[in-house]
Parts: sequence; C-alpha cells; structure tokens
Amino acid sequence: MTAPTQFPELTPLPGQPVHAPSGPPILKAENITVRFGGVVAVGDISLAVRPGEILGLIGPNGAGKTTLFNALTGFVTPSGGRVTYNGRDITNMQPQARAKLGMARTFQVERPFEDLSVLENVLVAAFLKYRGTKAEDHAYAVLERVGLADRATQPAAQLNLARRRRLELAKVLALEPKVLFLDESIAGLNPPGQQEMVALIRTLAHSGLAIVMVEHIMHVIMSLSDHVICMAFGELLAEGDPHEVAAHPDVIRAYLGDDND
Amino acid sequence: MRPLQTLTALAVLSLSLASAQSTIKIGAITSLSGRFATFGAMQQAGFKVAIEEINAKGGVNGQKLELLLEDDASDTNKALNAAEKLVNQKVPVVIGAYSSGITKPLSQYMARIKVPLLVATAIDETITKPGNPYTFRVNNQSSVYTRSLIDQLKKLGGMKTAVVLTSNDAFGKSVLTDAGKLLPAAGFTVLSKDTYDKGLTDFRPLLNRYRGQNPDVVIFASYEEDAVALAKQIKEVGLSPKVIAGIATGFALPDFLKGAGATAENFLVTMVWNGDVKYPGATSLYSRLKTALGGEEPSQHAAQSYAAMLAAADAIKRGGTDPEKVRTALESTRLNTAFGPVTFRDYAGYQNQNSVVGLITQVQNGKFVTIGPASAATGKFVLPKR
Amino acid sequence: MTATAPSTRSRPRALTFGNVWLSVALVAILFIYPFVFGKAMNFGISTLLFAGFAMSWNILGGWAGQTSLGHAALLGIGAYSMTLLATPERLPPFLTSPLAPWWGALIGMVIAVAVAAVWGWLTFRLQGSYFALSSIAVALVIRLVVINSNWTGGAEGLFMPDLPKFFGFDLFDRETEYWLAFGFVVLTLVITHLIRRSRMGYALQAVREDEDGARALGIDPARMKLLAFMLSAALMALGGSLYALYLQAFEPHTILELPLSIQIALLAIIGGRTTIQGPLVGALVLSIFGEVFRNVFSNANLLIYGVLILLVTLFAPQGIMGLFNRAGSKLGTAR
Amino acid sequence: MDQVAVTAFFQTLVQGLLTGGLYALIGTGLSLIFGVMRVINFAHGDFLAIGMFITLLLFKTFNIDPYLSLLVAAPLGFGLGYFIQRFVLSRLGDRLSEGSMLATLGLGLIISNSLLLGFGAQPQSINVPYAINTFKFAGVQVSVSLLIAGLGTVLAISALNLVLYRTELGRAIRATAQNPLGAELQGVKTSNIQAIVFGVGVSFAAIAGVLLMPLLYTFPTVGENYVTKAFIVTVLGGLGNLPGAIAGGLVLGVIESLGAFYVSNNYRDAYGLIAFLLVLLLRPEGLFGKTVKRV
Repeated sequence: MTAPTQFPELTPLPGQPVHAPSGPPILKAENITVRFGGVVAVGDISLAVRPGEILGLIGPNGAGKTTLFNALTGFVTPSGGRVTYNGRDITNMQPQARAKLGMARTFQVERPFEDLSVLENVLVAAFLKYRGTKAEDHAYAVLERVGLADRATQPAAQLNLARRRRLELAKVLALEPKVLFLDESIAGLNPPGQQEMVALIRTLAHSGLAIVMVEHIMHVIMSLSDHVICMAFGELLAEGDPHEVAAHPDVIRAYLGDDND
Repeated sequence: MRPLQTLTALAVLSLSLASAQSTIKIGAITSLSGRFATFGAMQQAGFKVAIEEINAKGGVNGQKLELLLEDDASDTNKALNAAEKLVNQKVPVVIGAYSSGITKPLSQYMARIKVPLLVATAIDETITKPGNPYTFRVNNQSSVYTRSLIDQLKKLGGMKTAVVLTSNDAFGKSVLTDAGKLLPAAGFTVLSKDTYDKGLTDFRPLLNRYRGQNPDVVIFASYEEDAVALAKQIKEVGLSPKVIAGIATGFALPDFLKGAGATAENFLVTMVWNGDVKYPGATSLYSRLKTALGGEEPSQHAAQSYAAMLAAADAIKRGGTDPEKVRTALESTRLNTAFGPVTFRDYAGYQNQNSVVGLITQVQNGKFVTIGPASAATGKFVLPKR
Repeated sequence: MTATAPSTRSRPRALTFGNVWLSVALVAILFIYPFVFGKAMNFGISTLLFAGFAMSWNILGGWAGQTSLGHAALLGIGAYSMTLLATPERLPPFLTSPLAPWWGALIGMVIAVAVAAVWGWLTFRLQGSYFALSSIAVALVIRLVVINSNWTGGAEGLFMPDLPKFFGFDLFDRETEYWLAFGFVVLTLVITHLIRRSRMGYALQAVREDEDGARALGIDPARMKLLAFMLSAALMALGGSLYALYLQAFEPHTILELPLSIQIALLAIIGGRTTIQGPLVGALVLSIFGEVFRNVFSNANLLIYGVLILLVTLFAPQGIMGLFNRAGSKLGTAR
Repeated sequence: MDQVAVTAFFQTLVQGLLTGGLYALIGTGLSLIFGVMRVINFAHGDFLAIGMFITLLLFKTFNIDPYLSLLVAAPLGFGLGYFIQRFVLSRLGDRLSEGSMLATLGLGLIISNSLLLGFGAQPQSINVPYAINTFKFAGVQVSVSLLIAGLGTVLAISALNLVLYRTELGRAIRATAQNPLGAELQGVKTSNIQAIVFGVGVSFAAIAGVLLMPLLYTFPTVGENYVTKAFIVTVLGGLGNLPGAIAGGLVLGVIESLGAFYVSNNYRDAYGLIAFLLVLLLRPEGLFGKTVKRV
C-alpha cells in the first residue's frame, strides 16, 4: 500500500471544540432505498442526527446525496426504509407537513421567488410560525442575521450567487426549524463568505439545531461535522468521525480515483 | 342640459353627428358583424329599401325618415349599449335585433324604459309569449313554421312515419317540442327525436339510424351553417324518405341552394316570404331588395325587416314621435305590405304578435317555389324520384 | 456578525395593502360616472360587471397563476341559481315560495364554491396548460347539462321573474343596478388588497412562482390553489347574479360559452394579471375601446383585440399595469 | 342481429373511423408541436380554417380541384407556421410554454377575424361533382371524399413518421423534443427545428382543412369547433405522443359515432369531453402514452 496520501493543507479555522450533541436522535432514517426504474439511486442508507449535532454527507458527484436528501425531506418517496421524526413515522409525509413539524431544507440550485423582494421571500417562510407584522419583524430580524437587511426591497431575481445563498439560508431560518438540511450552501462562496457561513452554522448547531449538511469542501466538513457519512454510487462507503472517514482508503479512492485506473 | 353632460354624452355615446332636426329618427339594431353578419346584411337591405320607399312618397307627416342603424356585433352586451344610445337620441321606436338570444334581454330592457321594440326576425316563442306591452313582433313565432309544415304534410297524405332532428338552441328546441305535439295529432308516428350541439359537423351516425328506421318524412331545424352539411350527408348516407323538410333559418338562406346544389333538390323549406309569393308587390320588393344587396338573392329576413320599417313609419304617422303614443298606435296597426298583412293582436297566449301565414316552398331545379298554402302558391309539390 | 436590534421604525415594509391610492382614484372615477354619464348606464353597468369578473378571475389566474378558461360556468351558476330560486314555476320541490334574489345569489355562491372545490380538487394536480385545457372541458360539460335539462330552461334559457324590492330599491332600476355593480367592483378590489397583505397572498404568489419552493416552506400548493379557486368562484357567482339582473333574460348560448370565459381571462391578462388593479384597468380600457369603435370597426374590433393580446403577451407580460410599474412611477408599484 | 342492423353498425363504425382519422390528422399536428416545444397551440383550429379558405378561394376563382389545392395549402401552411414560430413565438424566450397559450389565443382571433373581413361571415361550401357519389362495399355506403380524406390522413401521418424516424431532420426533431439543451450542445439549431416543427404542425392543420372542405362547409370562426376536438385527441393519445394522437383520434371518432347512433346525440360532445377529463386526471401521459408523466 503506498503511503497514505496527505490531504491538501487544511486552511486553519478557529479551533472551536466540536459541540457535544446530546439527547436522543431527533431524526432517524433506517435502510433508505430509492429506485428510479431499474437504477438504485440510494441503497440501504441509515443515519440519525441529534439536536445540536452536525452530520456531514460527502461523496463524489452522482453518489446519490441529493436523492437521499430529497427522500429525507419528502420530495421523493423512498422505495424502501423508514424515516422517523421524534419517533413519529414520516416516511410518506408531504414536504409541507414536514416543514410544519420543524424540518427545513435549502436547495442545491437556489430557488428564490423571483418576482418577490428579498424581504417578501423570507416573509413567506416567516408566515409559518408568525402572523401579521410580527411575521414581518421576524423576517427582517433573520435578514439582519444573514446580512441581507440592506437589500430587503430588492427583487430576489437581482441577487448575485452569494446573496442568493444567504437568502436560501434566511428563508430556512425564518421557519425556526429543529432539523436543518443544507445542500451545498457553502460551495461557490469566496473564502470570507465561507468563513461567515461556517460561523453561522456553528452558532445554529450551538443553539440546539440538528443539521445535515452536504458539502464538497473537505476542510469545512472536517471542521464542522460531528459525524460524517460518505456515499458512492448510492451505497454507504464509510461512516464515523470526520478525520477517520477522511483517511479511509475507500473514501480517498472514491474521491481521488485509484492509482492504477 | 348642463354643458358638461352634452359634451361628454357626445364624446362617449355616438360619433355620428346629430343630424338636422327636420328628419324623424327611427332606431334599429342588428348584427352587422360577428356570427350573424349574413342576416344583419339582409336586415340592413330591408330597412334601406323601406326608408327609400317612404321618403320617395314624401316621408312621414312631411318629414323625411332617417335610420339610425347600430351594430351589435352578434353580442348581447353591445346590443344593450346600442339600445341605450338610440333611446338617448330620442328615437320613438327601435327595430331589432336579429337573434332571439340578443332580442330577449333587449325586449326586457325596452319594456323597462317604456320605448316600443319592433322585432323583425327573432322567432323564439317566449318573445311574445308572455311578452310585454312594449314588444311587438312582425315576423312569426317558430310554432307557425312547424304547424304550417305539418298541415301541408297532412294535406299531401300517404305518409305515416317521421323523424325530427333539430339544433339544441332555443329555435331548435321549440320546433322539437311543437313537432312532438303536432305530429301525433296529424296521424304521424314519431320514430325518433334528436338534437345536436353547435359546431357538430358529422351527422352521419344519426342519418344512418334514420336510414334504418326508414321514415316517410325527415324534419330538420338547423343552425345557420349546418343546412348544407345535412343535405350533402343525407345523399351520402343514402337516406331517401318521401319528404325531407327544413325549417327556416339555414335552409331558407339563398346560400343553402348555392352550397347544397343538387343535393337540395325537392327539399321542402318553410319560410314566411319568398320572391315568387303571390302577395301584391312581392316581385317588385324582391327586385329592389336584390339591387340593395348588390345582386345577391334576398332572404325572407330582408322582407321581414322591410315590413317592420313600414309598420314603424305607419305608427309614427298615426301616433307622432312620442314613444308611448307610438306604442298605442302600433296596437291598432292595419297594414298590407309586400311581405303580407301586418296586424299586432293578442291571441293564444301571445301578445302583440303579427299572425303570419307560413309558406311551404320546394326546391325545384335550384330555386325555391312556393307550393303552399293554395292562396300564395305558384307551383305544385313534386315527389322526389326514388 | 452582530445581530443589531431590529429598528422597527425606519425599516422597509413588505406587508402593505399595495397601491391603495391608485385604487381610491379608480373607484372615485367610477363613483362620479353616473353623475356625468347618467344616460349611459347600460354601458356603465356592463363595464363594471366585466371589471368585477376580471378581478375575480385574477384571484385564481393572477395570484395563484392558474389560467382558467372556464370561468363562464361559475358566472352561469350564480345567474341560474338566483333566477331559478326566484321563479315560482321552477322552484325545487322542497321550496314552497320563491326565494328573494339576495338569498338566491348567496345560495348560488355556495353552489359555485362547492363546484369549484370538486373541480379544483380534480384538476389542481395538473399544471400550466393542462389546467387551462381541463377548465375548458369542465365548463363545456356544465354547459351541455344546462342545455339539455328542462328545469334550467334548456336552450331557451330563463326570463327574470318580478323580484321584491331590495331595501326599498327596485332591482330592475338601472340606477340601483349600477350601484350594486359598483359595490361588486369595490368588494373584489378590497378583497384583492386584503389578499395582497395577507399570509394567503404571499402563499399564493410563492405557489405561482415555484410550487416545490413553496412546499419546502410549509405551503401546500393544492390547498392554496383550491382556496383561491373557491374565493374566485364565490365572487364570480355573485357577479353572475348581478349580470342576470342586468340582462333580465339569458340563455346558455349567451352566458355559458367558451368565448365569454376567454374574454374575461383576457381582460385580466391584458390589464396585468399579477397586479391588483390590472384587471380593473384592463376591463375599463377595453370596454371603452369596444364601445367607442363598436360601429366604426365592426369585425375589426376582435381583430384589434387579437393583436392587443399578442403584443401584451410578447412585449408586456405584466400587462398595462406592468408597463405602469416598469415606468418607475412615483406612485409605487401597483403590485 | 339481423342483416340491416349489422350493416348499420359497420356503416357507423367505418364512418366513425374515417372521421376519427381526420380528428387524428388535426390532433397529430397539435401533438407534434406540444411534443417538441411544450406549446399548446390554441390557434390550431384557425389554421385549419385557413386550409379550408385556401381551397375555397382556389376553387371559386381558378376552379382548381380541392385536392389539388393541397399542393398550395400544405406549403403555405408550413411557411406560415415557420414564420410565426421563428419571428413571433420565439420572442417569448423561456416563457414559451405558458406565454404561447395566450399568444396563440391572440393569433387565433387575428386569423378568424381577418377571414371574417376578407370572406364575410356566411357559410360557404364547394360543390364538387364527385363529392356526393358514394362507394358501396358489402352494404356499407361511404362517401368518396370521406375515403379520400382517410387516405390523405394515412399518407400525411406515414410521411411524418418517415421523416421523424428515417431522416437526419427527424433525429434532430426528436432530440430537441427530449432535451433542447442537449440537442443544442450537439450542434442542433433548436430555434430552427422548432420553427420547422411548428410549420409542419400548421401544415397538418391546413391539410386537414383541405380534406374537410369538400365534405363540409366553412365560415371564418369554424376553427372554434375543431380546436376542442384537437385538444381531446392529443390528450387521449398523450400530449406529444404521435402514435397516441392517431389512436386517440380514431377512438374519439368511433366513440362519438357509435354513441350518437346507439345512445343519444344530445350529449354527443359530452362523451369526448368526459373521456378527455378522465384521461387528463388519471393518466396524463395518455391512453397509449409511454412517455414520462408530464405533470
């Protein structure tokens, strides 16, 4: 076996101790399988996430990460397996009902409501828990939190990529979820943008949110996740502590390809 | 009138300039555009010929008649707008509109504002039954067609069975109900009664069924445009009863003869006026209408409109230009016109209805020949060659 | 990143009633109309009614983004319910004496809402052109049933019987009908403003923009579209009853036809479907245009109508009001 | 079943199939346009009216036999369709699908009212001598022009299939249908393909118009009657599914024909409409559809 290849030098991040998740898992998924016709997009994946825990989901493109995401958030009904939320079976529950329960997700390709202004986009989400001007106050507070307050009246269509990412996050935060699914919400941001997003996610986890994150930027996953799952071709490749998984030969081969192929 | 109101009334209400006070204005509404434009053109010709005739004889009480013709574009709302515009121009009487669907709301409106409405072409029973004191009808109600046809069939004799196929609009439905009552009374057994929806073009399945039932008489009442398709498909399917009868509207149009050509031969067609009818002045009216239509064959609707205009002028002559007086004058109308007698009476549940004699014509080598009733007939019934 | 205390005073507001001043101005014009054009009441009433129909249509067509081409059926339900329940000879068995028109109209609205609920439940899983297609089919089926049933007067349609006074006002007096139609327009306008400011309004716009995006935020698209459809149906039925009063005689061929549904939809679309006042402006502009040129262009009227629709769809999808907004007017957006 | 009833059944069935063939021809044009561009052409009935009026004009002025005017109507229809897509509808850009519904509504009004201004409102038809002779076969009597129409339909649709599945153009069209972006990347000028497809769709409507002319009559707003039929046919067959549209047309023709013969003619249009709604709701991909559900 050749010497374990070293990862590109991790950019140092403020060494925050990884927060200790506590309590029973809020969301549990057992042997989730998703089949489109003959193709098995997701094969027998199980995972659980506890309040305050960040679960990283990694794997090369086409590994089935987003399909798993869609299955967990109700946009796709799994062919097999069970999803429970606080013990309640929500496998076939509609996404809108899951949002009411406290599950929220961002989309890999941002989906702002183009015609509505930034504030109005977040307001739609705020209406889940609030009414009238209280909803608007809440929405504005969330905008300030993600640093979009200055663009409140701008139509969402005019935002650049970074601000669209923040808007996605703001809409999700406005729902005041208990479980948060982030689908590559950091990729494509410039380094300062990334730092800010990581810090924000960390504070969210601290406040007791359970977070499931799909991300490609290794050092972000490594520094944030309490637990990591690596998928390839719809199958579970490796699972466990971030650094163990990162060093796992199958994972490296899956990502960086084999020496001899 | 406050200046603001005159200015704005002119701006919105009518672009045509208010003409000199010397003429008497008569209002008319018909469909010069849209679905019924063909019939609107016929009515316009009838109005024009009547006004020329009256003005040639010195007009009414020394004043020339002027026609204010409004186009309702075959639309009910536009007809109501037109009526209001005419009433605001102080017309003592309004003639129109072409179709029953438009005329019914119009008659209700005119009754509410107490200006007489003279109906010339709409044949729906309910327009004068129960009707209202302000609505007068020159043309016949639809049951006249059905009754005169069935009387004629009884006279011809030798026929026992019949089928009836009508459009599913108001006219077609009333023909269906009348035929359903009158045919058995005249000794016919009705083998089947069917209706069809506007836009249907394929009558073959029905005609096949009729061919199987082999009736002596087939009676049709159609939308304007379907008569030709029916004629062609009857030949195509090989349905050959003793008599094929078409009731007014689509069949009574000159276009039917042109469109159906040879397939229309020997059809019986009911109408209330024809170029060759033995009424005094009919032939001269026919030629004047033809010139007014630029050489096109005039239909009965032109003659009906002509008669309506004469009746309106006559009522104004006797009653003056106040709508209420014109209304009372209309009630005592006794006129003889090239379209036939015009008197408005209340009978058999109808109100202010002119009782018109239903004509039976037969298509003989491409022309409508009046064969019944005897007083108006100019030709004999010909049995189709089998 | 410090979370500054939200400065409630000066921060931008989203939850507004939309451009209220524009609406007040339009309503004012409609208010003074009878005093200036006292003689052109027919034109006034029909314009108001069609403005109301367009705005009612817009609740589903503009706000929920579901283009329906069958709204004439809902209008017909209102007209037929009120008239049938007020006609002594046509009373359903369980009724002994004819119902006053306002109760009839109310029942018409309830029936229309029920029909919309079933119709919507059946067709809202479909999107875009599918829904428009199904709306044509449903409306044509309703039309066929009315034409072939004798109770509803079949193809001959119905005449309006004599009606009791409405708080002392004769319902057949054009003056009264104008103010009823005026009330109908104001009602639909106020409801649209309320929707604009409400949770439902934003949920509808979210569903219109992106159903999955809305789902992710806890909004059930089918339910929201259904709510919009039922509200739109209720208002259409109310307008239908007033239209029956105005016509005093109607038949299936005049109020249940596809061209009427298309006309109502196009008034809203040309006016500006995603705006509040768009349908009202569209109805006013096109009615005035239609009446002024009624005798002038004859057949060309509809031709010009067609050209207008094409131009609006190609160059001004937001309609007349859209242009008004894009012109960066100081009056604020009409949205 | 005695002899007369049997022949009556076959007579109605054959006529139902032949009329269904015409419905298929109209539906195929619409389905092709939807299949490639997700565009529902509300002016399809009016394009058919144009086909009828071209035949009428040629017959009345130059006395050209209606079926010969196919050689004029088909290319003219194609040219008109190509022009409309290339220079009018393509301006809708990504708003093509829902924008086109309204744009084609406007187009339909423009066409029908220009015909009204040009030809007047009265129904017109042409008297072709052979139109009324019928072709008898084992007691079943069918008009010659209905047979020719059926034949024309078969020819037109097989020609389309030939183009679609045997030629380079056909491959480009199918590629654009499945994945416009993918096709563009392979060097297919999709805007050109879409214009060609719209042209073919319109020329199919015009052909149907020519074939219908000797059988029936025309008037400027006749398109209204056919556009709902075309929708029913395409949805029965599955939007964008060409063989489905053919089958859908035949099924609709037979349902209406037998329904009118045996049940009642009053609700004749209702049969098609109800079938249309059921398919739309239960199997949006159509009775014969295998394409991916387009909801």
